[in-house]
Amino acid sequence: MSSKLKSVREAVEMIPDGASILINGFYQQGAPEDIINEILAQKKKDLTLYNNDAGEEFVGLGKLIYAGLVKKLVCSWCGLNPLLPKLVEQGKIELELNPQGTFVERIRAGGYGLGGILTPTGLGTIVEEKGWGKRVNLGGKDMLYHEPIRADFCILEAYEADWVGNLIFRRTQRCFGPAMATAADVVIASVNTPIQPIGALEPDHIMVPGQLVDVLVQRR
Amino acid sequence: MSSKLKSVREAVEMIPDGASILINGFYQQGAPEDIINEILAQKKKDLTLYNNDAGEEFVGLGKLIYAGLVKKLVCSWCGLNPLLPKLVEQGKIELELNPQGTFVERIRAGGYGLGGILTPTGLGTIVEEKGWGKRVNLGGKDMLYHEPIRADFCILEAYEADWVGNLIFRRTQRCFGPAMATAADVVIASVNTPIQPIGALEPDHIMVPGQLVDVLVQRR
Amino acid sequence: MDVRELIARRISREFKDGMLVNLGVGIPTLIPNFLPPGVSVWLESENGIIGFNGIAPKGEEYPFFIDASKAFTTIRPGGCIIDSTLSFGVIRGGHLDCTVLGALQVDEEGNLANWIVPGGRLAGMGGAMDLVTGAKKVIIATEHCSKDGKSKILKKCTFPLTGIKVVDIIVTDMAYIEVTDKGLVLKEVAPGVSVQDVVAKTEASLIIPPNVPEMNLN
Amino acid sequence: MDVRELIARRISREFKDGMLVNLGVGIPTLIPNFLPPGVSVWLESENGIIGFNGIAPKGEEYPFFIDASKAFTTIRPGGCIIDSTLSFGVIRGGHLDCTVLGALQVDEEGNLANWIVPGGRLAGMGGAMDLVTGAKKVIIATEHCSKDGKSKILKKCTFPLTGIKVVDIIVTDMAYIEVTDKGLVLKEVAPGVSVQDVVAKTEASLIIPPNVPEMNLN
Repeated sequence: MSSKLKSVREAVEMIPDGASILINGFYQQGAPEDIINEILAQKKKDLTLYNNDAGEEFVGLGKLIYAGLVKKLVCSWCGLNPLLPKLVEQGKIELELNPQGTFVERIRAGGYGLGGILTPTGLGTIVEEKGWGKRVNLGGKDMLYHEPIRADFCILEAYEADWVGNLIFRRTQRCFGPAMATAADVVIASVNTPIQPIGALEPDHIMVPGQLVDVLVQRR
Repeated sequence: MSSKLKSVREAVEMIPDGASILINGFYQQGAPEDIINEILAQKKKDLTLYNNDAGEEFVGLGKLIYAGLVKKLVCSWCGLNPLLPKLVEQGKIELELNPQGTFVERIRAGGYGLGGILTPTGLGTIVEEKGWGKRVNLGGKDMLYHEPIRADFCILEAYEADWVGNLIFRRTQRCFGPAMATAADVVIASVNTPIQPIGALEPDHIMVPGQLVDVLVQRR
Repeated sequence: MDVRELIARRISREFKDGMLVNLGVGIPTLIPNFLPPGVSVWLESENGIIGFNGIAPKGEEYPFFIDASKAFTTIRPGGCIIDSTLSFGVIRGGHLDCTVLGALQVDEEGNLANWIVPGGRLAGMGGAMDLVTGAKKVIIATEHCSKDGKSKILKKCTFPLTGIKVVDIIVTDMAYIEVTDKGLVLKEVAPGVSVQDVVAKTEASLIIPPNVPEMNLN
Repeated sequence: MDVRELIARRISREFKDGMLVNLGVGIPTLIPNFLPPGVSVWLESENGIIGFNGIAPKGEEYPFFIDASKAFTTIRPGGCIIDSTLSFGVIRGGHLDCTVLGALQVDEEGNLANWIVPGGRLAGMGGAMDLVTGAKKVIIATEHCSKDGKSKILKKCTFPLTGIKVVDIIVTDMAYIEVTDKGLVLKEVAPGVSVQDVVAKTEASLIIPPNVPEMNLN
């Protein structure tokens, strides 16, 4: 088995302009700040990003938005990024808002090979009005249908990993990580602690199977 | 907080005739043999059961089927229960077969408040022919729509628990447990090891939040 | 008594020991301070905590542990961590006994608008739409009128909605109102407030039972 | 060479180091015995194991650890346990590099029937429908003909289907056949078997390239 370890520079060099990227994180937690900084440094352009929020001017994916690198963002909340609404008004960025539960379930559906999701959340709201979700009647109930989400890349932070790529998160670092890691062609994990020998992690405690993880970056 | 601990007799006394029950287990693993034996002893009738398989004559829910206590069974496989096909032929039991991935995903949808599932699995097969799944075209793709599954009760085995009801499984005991525990009005767990003080379990390792668990039975 | 404390105190009386609840920002976060002796609830945080325990003491912040308001937090013994899919499974699947949220507007049908003011700054709905759709009981904690004195309890919401027919209870600095199939029922008034005061300050029609007691805040 | 070993040996040459694979009962379970040096694969078991390690040695059976064939098993260092939702997420979501399954019938369109004989004993499809729908590569390991000498490779399956247009490769004791948009292509023959032999024993039409080499089994 060849090593999955790359430098953060090498890892980000894999990402082309125009890529779609799932970024774990609730605020900055779970988000790989080192990878985001490198995307900024390498000026990757025309990105489509999926993240729960929109970061802040100097925090998380907010930096990429402020730098004009983002073409489209799907998120549930953007209250700490005052520039975003202006960019939306100016037509410089496309914004799709998803209820948070819808957002994560769509990503999981993409990763789990399901044909989309059916949820009562958002019926009769902007989610339906804007056509982000489509009203269907199945099983005698009105629901919103949303297509699954898949992306070219997923970037996330993990507390522990082994050389297989198995990941373990700590506390609320977990959030969207287990779902997102299933839904991208290439999964890049930035690992907080030294990568461990194969067999060091308890099999019952692993939160993302290493077979789903393509690249490990050792966090400094 | 009042105690969730009951004897297996008390726990099973909560289950009325005609109840629907999710039973964890892949073969007998993860299945609470003590609770199943007590259901047999108390002769609960007209049960609707959801389990991956159909047990065997002297193993798991097979015992309930052989005793004539089961009205309907939804499962993915019944190869070790030779009586079941005969009962189906005689019209004494209703059998619905679901692909295993469809089966667990429907249960999760029930527990997670989703409107059902959309899967490519089973298109053009008996699953569609029998009307167990319904062909729909959404997002430009043909899929099978299945309604969510919820039940009155869920019974399962867990390796560890605390007095809150938090559960931890070991190895393949886990299987359908985390999904099933979300999808029933009353969740009863039979616990292999002595129930632990509150705070004894590591919060990152808990696999079913105790707030979803109603009754703990101490396995003897 | 401070208006916010009054509302939080009244709502705290709705909680039973062991409930799993999600509290929105603002007034709802005050509620745990006023729970009666012997009543403790499990606080759920959308980012995947069951049983979070308020803000972490200075110096004890753990870098991988925040609540949904971005504050470093701690966990109560017996609490657990879940991922976002299960967090919203718990919310949407009816496992949450109660959610308490603020409102911009709420109306006679139990419709709620609480995530955006038309022309106001765009923020997104976050988890609010799932919470009001899925929780067993949706309680609105709000001042009865907006800062410019207009009733927040309307015949029909005019702002973009968070959910349709989702609200069960509205608790304000003036009244405790129940949403029923027949309309809004005035169940209690705040101390020193008359039924007439409430009616005068409410745009929505209110059903007034023969006896409308004063809120019990103890 | 034993027929079953021949089929398993040929299929083992399809595996690359580090692949995640799911092997059905029967012939497929023999494949790991024949992997070339330096090639090891992660075996997935539907009940939630990635990296199971064959049957547990006598006396080392752990009561909470079986594979999908009900045998007590162990885990390879670096393996992990997942629940059934993720197990089938991995399967259906295209994360499985390959699945190898037996067949009752397989046809020119890549349709597969492998879960029930009409009038035969009812068993259920288990995880097979998800496996053939989701795996990146579906390889059928089967004897070329049934016990009564009839071809299992047909113009059109007549038994209840497991999946529609799902099969990529068919490996039998006579041939290695690829399923393409244009039909079944005979890519290799077993040692000592001629192209004519294969055609004679196959009901389906076969596309025969100018050069059909013998299987490499080493």
